[in-house]
Amino acid sequence: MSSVPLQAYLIVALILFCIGLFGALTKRNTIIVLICIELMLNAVNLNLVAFSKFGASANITGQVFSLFTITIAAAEVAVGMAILIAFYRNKRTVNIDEMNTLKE
Amino acid sequence: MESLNIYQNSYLFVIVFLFVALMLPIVALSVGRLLRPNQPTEQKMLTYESGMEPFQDARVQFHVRYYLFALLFVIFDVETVFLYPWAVAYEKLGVFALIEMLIFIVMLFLGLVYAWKKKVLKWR
Amino acid sequence: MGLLSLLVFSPIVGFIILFFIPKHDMKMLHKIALAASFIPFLFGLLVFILFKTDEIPADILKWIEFEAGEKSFVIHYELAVDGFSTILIFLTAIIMSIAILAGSFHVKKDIRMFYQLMFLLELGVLGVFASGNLFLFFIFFEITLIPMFLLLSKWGGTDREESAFHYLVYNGIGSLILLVAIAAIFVSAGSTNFDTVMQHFATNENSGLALGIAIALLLAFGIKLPIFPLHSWMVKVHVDAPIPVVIVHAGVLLKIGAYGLITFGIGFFPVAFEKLVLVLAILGLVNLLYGAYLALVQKELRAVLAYSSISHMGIILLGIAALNESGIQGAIFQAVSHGLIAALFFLLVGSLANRTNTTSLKKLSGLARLTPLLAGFLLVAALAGLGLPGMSGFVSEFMVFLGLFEQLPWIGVIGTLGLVLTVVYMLRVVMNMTFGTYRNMFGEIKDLNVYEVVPTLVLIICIIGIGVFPNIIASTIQLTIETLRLGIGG
Amino acid sequence: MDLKTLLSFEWGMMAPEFTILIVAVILSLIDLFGKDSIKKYIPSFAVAGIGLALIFLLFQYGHEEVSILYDTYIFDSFAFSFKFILLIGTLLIFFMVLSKQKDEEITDRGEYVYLLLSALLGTMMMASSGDLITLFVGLELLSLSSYIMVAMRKRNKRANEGAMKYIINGGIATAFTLFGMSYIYGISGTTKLVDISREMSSALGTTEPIATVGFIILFVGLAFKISSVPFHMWTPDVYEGAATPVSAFLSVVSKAAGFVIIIRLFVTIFNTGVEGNETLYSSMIGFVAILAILSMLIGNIIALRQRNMKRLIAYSSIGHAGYILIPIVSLSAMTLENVWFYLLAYSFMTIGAFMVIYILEQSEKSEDISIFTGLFQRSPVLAISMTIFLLSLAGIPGTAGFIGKFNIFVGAISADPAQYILVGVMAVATVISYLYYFNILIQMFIRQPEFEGRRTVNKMQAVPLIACITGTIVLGIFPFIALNFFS
Amino acid sequence: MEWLAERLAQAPGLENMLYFLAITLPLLSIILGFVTYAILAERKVIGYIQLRYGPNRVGGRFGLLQTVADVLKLLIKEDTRPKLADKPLYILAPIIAFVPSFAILVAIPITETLTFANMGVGLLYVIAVSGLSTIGMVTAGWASNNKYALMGGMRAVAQMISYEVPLIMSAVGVVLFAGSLNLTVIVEQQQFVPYILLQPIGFIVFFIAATAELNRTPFDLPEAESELIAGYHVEYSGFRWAMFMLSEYVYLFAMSALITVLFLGGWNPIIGLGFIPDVVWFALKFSIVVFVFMWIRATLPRLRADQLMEFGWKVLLPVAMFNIFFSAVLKELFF
Repeated sequence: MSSVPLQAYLIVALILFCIGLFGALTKRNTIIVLICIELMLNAVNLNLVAFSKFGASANITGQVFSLFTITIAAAEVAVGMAILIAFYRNKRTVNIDEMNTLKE
Repeated sequence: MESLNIYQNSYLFVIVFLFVALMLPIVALSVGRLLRPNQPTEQKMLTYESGMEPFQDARVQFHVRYYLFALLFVIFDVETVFLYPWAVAYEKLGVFALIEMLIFIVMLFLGLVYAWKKKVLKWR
Repeated sequence: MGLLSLLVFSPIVGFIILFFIPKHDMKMLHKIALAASFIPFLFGLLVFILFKTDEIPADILKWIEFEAGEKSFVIHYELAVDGFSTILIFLTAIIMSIAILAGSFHVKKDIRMFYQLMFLLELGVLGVFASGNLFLFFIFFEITLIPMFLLLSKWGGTDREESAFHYLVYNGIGSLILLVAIAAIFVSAGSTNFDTVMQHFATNENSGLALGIAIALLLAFGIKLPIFPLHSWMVKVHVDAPIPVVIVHAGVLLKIGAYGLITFGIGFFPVAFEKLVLVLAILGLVNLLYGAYLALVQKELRAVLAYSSISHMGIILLGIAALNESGIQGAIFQAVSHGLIAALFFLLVGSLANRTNTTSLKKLSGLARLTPLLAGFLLVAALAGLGLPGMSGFVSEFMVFLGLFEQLPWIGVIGTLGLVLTVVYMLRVVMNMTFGTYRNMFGEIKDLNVYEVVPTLVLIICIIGIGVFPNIIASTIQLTIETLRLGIGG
Repeated sequence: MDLKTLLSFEWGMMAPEFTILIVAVILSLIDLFGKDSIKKYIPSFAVAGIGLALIFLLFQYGHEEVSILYDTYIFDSFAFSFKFILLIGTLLIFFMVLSKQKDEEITDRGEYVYLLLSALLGTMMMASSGDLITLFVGLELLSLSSYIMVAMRKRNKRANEGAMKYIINGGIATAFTLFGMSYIYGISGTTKLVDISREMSSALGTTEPIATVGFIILFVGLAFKISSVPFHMWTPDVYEGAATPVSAFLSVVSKAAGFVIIIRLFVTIFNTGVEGNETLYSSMIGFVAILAILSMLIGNIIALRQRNMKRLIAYSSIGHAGYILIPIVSLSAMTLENVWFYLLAYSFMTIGAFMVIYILEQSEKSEDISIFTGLFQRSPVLAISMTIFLLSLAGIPGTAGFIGKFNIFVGAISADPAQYILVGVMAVATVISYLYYFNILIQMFIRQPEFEGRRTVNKMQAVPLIACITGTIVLGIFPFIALNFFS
Repeated sequence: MEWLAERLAQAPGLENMLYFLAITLPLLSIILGFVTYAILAERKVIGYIQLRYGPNRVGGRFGLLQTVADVLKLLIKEDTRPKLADKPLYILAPIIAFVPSFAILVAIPITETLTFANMGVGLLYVIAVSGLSTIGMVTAGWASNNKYALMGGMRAVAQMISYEVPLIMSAVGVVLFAGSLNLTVIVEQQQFVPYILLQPIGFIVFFIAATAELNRTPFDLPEAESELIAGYHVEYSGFRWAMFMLSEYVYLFAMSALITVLFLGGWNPIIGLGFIPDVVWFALKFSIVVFVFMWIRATLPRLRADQLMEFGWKVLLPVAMFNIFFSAVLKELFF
């Protein structure tokens, strides 16, 4: 069980980030979009922790940063959900395609 | 080196536990398949509704209070993320950490009071 | 506060006083506006006379300062005049008063706002001619944009909004090119003062930058002048704008282009302009011939005059292209003279249109029978326009071609063709209108009244005065020409 | 850290921030427990709080550079001057909020106020933080508060929709920002800006590709905040959906904060190189320049087609973001000054324009451009104020907008190398913008009114209007006041 | 058990994995045995408290084989699945519910040597993983496509997340005193004084919250027979249902063990009684906790839904917050 190189973590994080971005841009259901954004933020966490552990100059700061990221991600989801509820109350849908009242 | 081994072994152990925990239901259910009868009828497959004929879709809209509590949970649960590192490192940090965390907890409490006052905590 | 500041900001008086006049009291508004328009006129006259006797002190105040590292850029609030601008200021003052007088015949709705905008316009134009640095020049240059836009879009003809936007886009592009050029000059010279800039570019040989700025200036002022491919807005304005606005526009605003080209273009970048001489000459030629040709085939009187303006501007360009003393002198003369002639023409066309409700050349003929005075004045204007000796137009054209033959004889030869064309279209239009067969289409119409005759006469006197005593102007602009000639090296 | 080091810090430098924080907390308590008679005054208290913070800030004028909490909080002239804009902008927006006594749509007036305050706190933290983490926390404090403020009109479908789009786009942008930050952290091993810039200045070697990727991703995330093309999609929808003061806040304070963070990060981190070496920033400048060009052109061109006033201003604000990017591209000694001045001018004129729209929107119940028809007859005061703001936005001399534009021109041309292309594009974009700004002038002065009756401006509405007009004109005629203040 | 510690110190590899498997399987049977007899014990205890006999037919006087018979019955019972149910989720739900409750056990140190995973973040692991079992319940409720099930599932989620917050917060006090998240270290710190004495408030909050987390009376609303038939697992039958039951009791085991470790000093003997082996001490304390849980179940009535939620947020959470602050001050002043 040799230790995993830094690059592997970075690549996994990058893949996660891209999956999240893809989902956030293409999915119809707003909740799934919010989850995809979470995925992107978690990719960041992975990056931070990987750098913090295996980076060129490893130190604890990355982990602290990731704590903040987690918290703020949670707050973002909370606000997102709240807005989604308000939206749902008015329009009875969570579908992103229905957001078309505002036109160019 | 030893501590690293313990560290890695611990997680190996976790994997083993997860594996066993997964296998138990699978094995039990597979074995059970050989033992138990299987004669599904229309009536048996009907959704249970206290003996009445089921009506309407069961997937009713959840009451909004569930979401409110979910939001509260998300916020408070995550804020505790800060409490654990603080508690672990408290001895090394001293008075400053105490004051800082005091402010933090007061803010957190204010948030709770806010929710309380806005009648979010009421199970309506 | 110096004399020049008083001059430039004197139209504000009219602007403010008009606020206190009730909106619907038309007569009162006319009177007050006319009276107020004499304030800048008097100041203009004072400046003109004082300039003859002694130098007018520039108004200078430190205004803006940029600190950029080791460099520090300072912009002053400074007003200063030279000969050329003195004449243009005086011209502006005269034409403005006439335009405001004409307003009382031609403007029917929202008169108060109309006059106020006219005063704002006057402020801008006076500021343009009196500014002592490029920055201030630009500010006033832009200030003319807004009242013109509103005047066009509110009181104009049928396509007024479209014309207004045409005006806005073309002049907007021009002014922004100018702004970029000014910024470049500013960065390079560290100041926008005319003399400083001139000296800076005379000593510092950065030919690439100078050429670039020169082209930018040519574009910016070329739109204003206008030069051939950039002229379409000007025709629209001349056709659609209300008569007083056209008078100001053709009489004064177009001259900003000439003023800019001569003072900044040749003044600051003589060397760069020498490289552009051929371009300028060809453009001028195209303007002259193309304008004259189109004027020949127009069916609308106002369109004819619009193209004739383009044609006349070609003469200015040719004068600049000559790049020698008499050429530039001719160009300046042409600027002044065209201002007077165009104002005269449009004043008369306005009176005509008021009476006949049309400016279509097909319908207008034989007016001499009905309105002899109007027809007579129109003939005078046409003669002035085609450059009859003894009138201002002749002097300018003569000097331009004198300069041109010296430098670019072939261009001069072709250019004379344009003069011939001018004679043809001017006479075609006016002769038919005045002495053509009389058809009783308009019923009883009165001849010019005294309020129309007086300004007409003033303009005609000026035109003939310059024609007979060109020295009135020549002596004033002597110093300007000297300075410019130093730069050209001729 | 013991008490002694703790007390050795100059906490006084954080007085403005503390003021805002304390006021926000107190107001939230008042909102929770106060009687209705006191609650009425919450916005006024907030104004007083911001005023106090502004006074504290002004006391720090000319104070030497200080950094406390181990470089996490920096006070320098940059922070000072941008905080000034942030406070002034928010103050004006509070006057806007105050001008409408009763709001049918926003029932939670208390939240509205202290969310604005917390957003302001976030921006101020961003202005003077010297650490990626606090920078990020400040950014999110701003973002989260803004999301909620946009959604404040709960029953309004457009508001819900705008807020939803905002949070989705904002979330993605946050993720981008963080991803970029994580790479920067990975390369430099620290989150302190000072240390990062030191690390970045040494030869990057093999990590240069990662630094480049980090730079681009980070910039993409932040470009969202200043709504630069192609990350502008949310802007018109959100501005239209949000209550007008919130739109004004987003377009002024939030955008200013975006520029603050961009300057802090990019100019300090990436622009320090070894002597004679090309810095990462200067090699990436083309990327930023393209964003600036696209923003200027697309923002202004799409604005031509808008009939909804808030959308129109939204697109115009995209264009203005492009203008402000120019000094950032053409780095020179004047960059900061230009950005600062333009933002200050921009805040006066944009808030003013929003204020006029706000007043008309209340009386006509519409946001269509037709609310301006015949305004000069119905309310000359409003028409003339709007004219001033529009002329300033268009950059006509005599107004602050012109001086701002001229500064940018001068800065871009005096930069090395001179950015003639950017300047040219900016000139073209400005001409395009003339079309829609002057179209509003035509509506006001030429067209016949589509709405009946005269419109008056009451005292509370006059306050922000007068303030904005004064700001626009004074900065236009006496720009040296602000310029001297800056330097 | 010394060899386990040695094994843990060796380099990880496939060999180790097999060893671990060899330990895990007996543990699993122990757990299953515990569940079997815990159910029986619960029935007996409640019976005696309520002056009944409880099961006494199968397996002698004490009904020792009663649960075994029940399990056998469940194994051969027909497995029905509603037609409208969401098939994959329906099948997955019991597994999701069971896996985390079993996976918690890995982190709990039973004695100094009988420690499976000696993780630095043991407590965090326990708390994080235990939160996952909620997902199993809500999945079951959703997948059944039954109104009662759905409501039961939702209630279960609402309740469990509400009480998770005070649960986590009350544990902060312990972490504060121990200065570590490692459960072994926490136990070692309690060599002389168990934390129940230093953290009485924390203990009470933790205990109440744990009761709610376990969905046990008085917090058993998700499975309230009289209101919701049986809550989220109403549609389940046969061994699938048994999995839910199993996970509930395994979770009970885990929680009791955790309480033992955090507050009761784990394997540490009462001073002076060190001659009794560690395992016995642990078992003893553990049994007491389990008994108390049963006792409470037998004694208290069920709460109303609104009382339940408001108690969690308005009483437990503020108290837990206060406890953190109080503990911090205490620690600052006296330690």
